Amino acid sequence: MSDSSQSAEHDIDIKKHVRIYIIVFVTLLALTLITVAVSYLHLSIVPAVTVALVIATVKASLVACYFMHLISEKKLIYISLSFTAVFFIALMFLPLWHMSDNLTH
Amino acid sequence: MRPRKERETPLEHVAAAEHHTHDHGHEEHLGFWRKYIFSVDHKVIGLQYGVTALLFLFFGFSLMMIMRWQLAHPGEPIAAVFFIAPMALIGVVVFFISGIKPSLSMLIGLLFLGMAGLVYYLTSGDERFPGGIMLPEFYNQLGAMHGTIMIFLGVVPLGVGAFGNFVVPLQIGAPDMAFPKLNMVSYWSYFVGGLTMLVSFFVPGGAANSGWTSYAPLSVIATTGQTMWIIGMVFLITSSLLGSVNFIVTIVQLRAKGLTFMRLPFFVWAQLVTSFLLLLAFPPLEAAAVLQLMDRVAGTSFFLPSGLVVSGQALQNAGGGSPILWQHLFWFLAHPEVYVLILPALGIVGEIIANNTRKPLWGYKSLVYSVIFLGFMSFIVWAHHMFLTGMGTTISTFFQTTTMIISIPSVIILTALIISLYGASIRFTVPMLFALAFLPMFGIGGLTGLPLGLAPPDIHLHDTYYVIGHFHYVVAPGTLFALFAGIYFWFPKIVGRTMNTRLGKIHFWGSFVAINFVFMPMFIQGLAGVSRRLYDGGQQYAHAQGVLYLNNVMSIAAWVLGAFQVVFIVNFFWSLKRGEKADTNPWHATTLDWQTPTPPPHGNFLHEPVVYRGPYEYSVPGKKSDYTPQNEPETSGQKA
Amino acid sequence: MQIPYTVTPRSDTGLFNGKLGIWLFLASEVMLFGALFSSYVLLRTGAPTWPRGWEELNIPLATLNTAILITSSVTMVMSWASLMMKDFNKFRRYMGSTILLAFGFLVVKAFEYGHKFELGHFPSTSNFFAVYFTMTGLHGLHVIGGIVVNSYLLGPGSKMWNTEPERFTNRVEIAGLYWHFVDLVWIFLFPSLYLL
Amino acid sequence: MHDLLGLPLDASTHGGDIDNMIVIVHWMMFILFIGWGAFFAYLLVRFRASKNPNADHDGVRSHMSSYVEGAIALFEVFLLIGFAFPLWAKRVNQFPAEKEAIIVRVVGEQYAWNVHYPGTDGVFGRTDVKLVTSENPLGLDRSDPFAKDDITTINQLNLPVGKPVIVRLSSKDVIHSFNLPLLRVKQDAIPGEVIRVWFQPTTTTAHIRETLTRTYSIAGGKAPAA
Ligand code: HEA
Ligand code: HEA
Ligand code: CUA
Ligand SMILES: [Cu+2]
Repeated sequence: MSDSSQSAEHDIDIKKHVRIYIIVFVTLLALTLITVAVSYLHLSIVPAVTVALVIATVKASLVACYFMHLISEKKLIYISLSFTAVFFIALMFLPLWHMSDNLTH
Repeated sequence: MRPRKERETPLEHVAAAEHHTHDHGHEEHLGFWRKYIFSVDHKVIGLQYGVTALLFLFFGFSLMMIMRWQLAHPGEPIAAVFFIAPMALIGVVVFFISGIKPSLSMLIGLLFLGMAGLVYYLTSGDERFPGGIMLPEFYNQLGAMHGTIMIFLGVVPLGVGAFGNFVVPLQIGAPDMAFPKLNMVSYWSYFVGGLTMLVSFFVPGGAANSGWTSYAPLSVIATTGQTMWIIGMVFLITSSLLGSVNFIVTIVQLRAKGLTFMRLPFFVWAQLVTSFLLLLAFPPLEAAAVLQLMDRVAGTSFFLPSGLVVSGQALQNAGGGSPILWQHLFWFLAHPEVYVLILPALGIVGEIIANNTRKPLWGYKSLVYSVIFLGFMSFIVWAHHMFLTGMGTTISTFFQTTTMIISIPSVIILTALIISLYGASIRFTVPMLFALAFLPMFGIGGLTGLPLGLAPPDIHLHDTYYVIGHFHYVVAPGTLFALFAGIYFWFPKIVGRTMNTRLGKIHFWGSFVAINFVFMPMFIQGLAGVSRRLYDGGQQYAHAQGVLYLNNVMSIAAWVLGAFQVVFIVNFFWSLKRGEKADTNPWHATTLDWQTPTPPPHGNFLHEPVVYRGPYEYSVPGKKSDYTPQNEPETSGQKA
Repeated sequence: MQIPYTVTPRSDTGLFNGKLGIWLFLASEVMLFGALFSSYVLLRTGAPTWPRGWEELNIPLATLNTAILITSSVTMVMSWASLMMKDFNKFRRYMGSTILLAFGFLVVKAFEYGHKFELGHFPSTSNFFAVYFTMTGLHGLHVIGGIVVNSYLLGPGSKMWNTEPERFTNRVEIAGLYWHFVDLVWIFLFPSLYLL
Repeated sequence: MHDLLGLPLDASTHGGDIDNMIVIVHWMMFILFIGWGAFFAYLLVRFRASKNPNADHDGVRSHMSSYVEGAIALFEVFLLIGFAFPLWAKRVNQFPAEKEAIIVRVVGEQYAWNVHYPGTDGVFGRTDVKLVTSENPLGLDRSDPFAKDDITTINQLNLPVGKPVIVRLSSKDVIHSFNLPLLRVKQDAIPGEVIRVWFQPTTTTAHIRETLTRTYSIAGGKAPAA
């Protein structure tokens, strides 16, 4: 974003951005209310986790894509982050896998 | 953007260096503190890392000598003078070696004397050596701190902090690291971390004593030293994280014009992958350290299950934690960490082999891809350290398979390095000797990793000296030799003098023979079933009595090994002032680090270098000179 | 030679140094919090019983805090957008609000902690509280870090606007990326600790 | 090779398989090392600067090495599928039936192994951390009828020959290595977990004693075999 600085057309660009920020902001607040509302239903754990994580992921993606401009980032950053994502998944699930496949009696 | 300068041949650079009339000359007139202590110049920081790391290596080695004394003579009073006198002597010699005036040698001489004092402290006192006889608890401190110091304070700071800092910006034609101030913070964070580890010997109960692996619950119920260990680690991790961000950005962003990724010297590739390992593997250990700290000081139970009874007392904790969780988080770092130990070493060996065979590295592309693949895989093999924690068939199948897969790129790398010798014109310089020795030594270490990576043999070999033998072959005659090679190789670029060759050869042959006598017997003991971390060296093992005489062999070899290091230390300091003068490119090398004056000026290059070719254009057919620097324009040199 | 690409992007990567640097740093932060989440999941699935968040924690307060943090993310990005539109005064207003909101977050958090302590709930009470205090505590430290950086940019650091406006804008962008990440972590912490 | 490697006496039914695998892996390692080593040594001599003053820019042009690497990979697959997976499955999945086996509880602590036999009724008595004292390190509840005939020992694991044994392994304080090298058994004893290990001794105590120069105690994390 900051690469092409001065031009007038860029100003308009930024104004467009600002509109997006407001939309995202409102969406985030709405999603927060929804996820809190769902929590008051006291669902059992599996559906509760599913709903909460889906909503949280959507919210996080909105923040990352629009506030952090990830939606229009450079290739190098995508590469680094995809490695990170893979290792994150390994870190999340391999220990759990071990726990579900151990010799404890 | 910088103004484009005219192209110049490397020779003109050299000429310009003599006059030193450049506009940035004034920047060198910084005060003592800014120039040597809180420097932001990558070369100075690299040297700070180097000197600190070498001292820590030496200290880690001293701890090991005390341990080896105990293993060879369990239950006998220690002859402490035996360790202290040589260290003090080294201190005195180094102090005087460059005459009486404030200098690096004087400082280091004093530090050696300090170390001798520290060893005196450690080999006395009723908490450690009542009646001159070592307590088992103290042996455990020595073991844990030897491992920690060697890995986190010695080899990594030397391989990444020192060589990475000094060489990488030069090899990619950059004026400095991308974030010089951050670089300084990295070093000082490392320094504080190291100091914390040292100070921990003086707290009640002594230093950490739960192994470098700090397995819970032992580490959670251990004495205060463990808290110091955690705090020290947090500083070291911070240092590595900042450093790795810096390296990656530097390599990606500051490459000289024309220096595409596939023209990077192999060493730079190794550092790039290493940095990614540090960046993504260390944070989980940081998290684990925080959790362990909470367990120790806030009374939580992350790693403590319910119903613990320690020394007959039921532990008053909430329980419900998992000791295995610590191991997962620890090895998530520590396996990639072992590749952090080996990759810079491989990089150094690659540079030196290309230079001393006078031909390009064979299979450069396969080397690069293998290193990347190795780095990637190293994140998903970690639980091969945990086969005996109770693994079912599916999870052990996964980790055995990934472990076997990761050995393939290592084989490819080693093979490519060996095949590089084919058709060569090998110069047996001192750096080359160390680099060549690295290959079979790493081979032995790597090959003995295979039975460990297969779960059934690991039943017999786990926690025995076989494991100790395996990894010392990769880290000591492997990585350490590569680091020695690097020191001999880049010394002339740093100080403008070469190290003495005769002393270098004595150092090499002595170390090479001795070190094999230290580590080869470990395999024999391990196969016979002698466990590691035994303070009596296995005396109580009826089934292993036949191999216990080897304890003495190994200890004597370790002392001989130590004696040959004195040759190195003397050579090092002697050559600082009296070594043979070297010009800017004494090895006739092709990479950019050698195409700038010695020592490189502030900003590294007199003119922005431009790269025209791959890193190792040695013996190009039809060229007069047997090396073509990366920045030599295509037209010149072809005049023949 | 000067260090290149501190302000302008390098043509083949399209990035200036700081931008790549902060993303790498955030990648390491992902692994840091990833490890904590992994520990949390492991401990929780291994535990015979584990309280549901609403049984122990204050959802309305946390919802308020979520709103505060989201708002501060918007003001943060607006402060950067203001600089892009060359409106320094607007930048100061937005940046000031970001910092105030961050303080607001911490104040709410302090009330929450205080209340827990009054009830006798400490990190040592149970693994639920151990996880709760450790994760929110570490997140809180990140909030404090953000306050420090942002205050610097609002205060002494803002002088750079007069000398090197582009570089200053970059710095604000980088601080913003960090701050959004802190928000992002909270977006996951909030449901996993309070709502499940 | 078995003797060359100096593996200790094997006194269990499954130990042979493990030793076998160790031997096979080491054969592969030796062959690779000798092969590479010889090639390496040849190169060092053949291409020293005094013999070969001008280097060849390209060096090796063939792709022989890829085949060697492929062969190593194949051999590793063979090791995994032919030995490692089935052997491990036998160790951790194919337990003998509990009815036919001797079941023992072993609980580690600093610095002793507590052994708990269920007695003639074959059922372990109740244990409770609260009952742990220095005389009762396992916290066995003697009022439990099942506990009446239970036997406990310290640092002594007495087992008959020729009958499968299942050890239920745990620890009171920290992680210990339950290591019976002559039975090729090693397993971490982890507090908070009870891990099952099985084996079947094949050699009598007397024979083992003979081969040992000393009987050994288990304080350092060892238990005497048989
Ligand atoms: C630099 C460090 C380093 C390196 C590179 C390696 C490399 C490997 N390691 Fe090692 N390892 C450690 C350091 C290292 N390790 C440490 C420190 C420990 C112990 C930690 C502790 O418990 O305290 C350990 C422990 C360890 C274990 C756990 C053992 C146990 O506790 O029971 C295992 C198990 O799988 C293992 C496997 C491997 C494998 C398969 C490789 C492979 O990557 C190796 C691949 C290489 C090859 C296969 C070599 C190829 C050979 C040739 C091509 C022949 C060349 C010959 C000539 C030139 C003549 N290692
Ligand atoms: C990089 C890692 C590294 C290195 C290099 C070494 C090097 C050595 N190690 Fe160690 N070691 C470990 C990492 C390392 N070690 C780890 C992780 C453990 C496990 C700990 C645990 O159980 O938790 C261990 C454990 C360990 C044990 C087992 C202890 C036990 O289980 O009870 C033994 C036993 O002999 C041993 C010996 C040695 C020896 C003789 C060397 C020698 O090779 C040392 C040679 C050293 C030098 C040659 C350095 C010389 C320095 C200089 C010359 C500097 C000069 C200075 C200036 C110029 C200023 N080590
Ligand atoms: Cu128990 Cu070591
Ligand atoms: Cu490993």
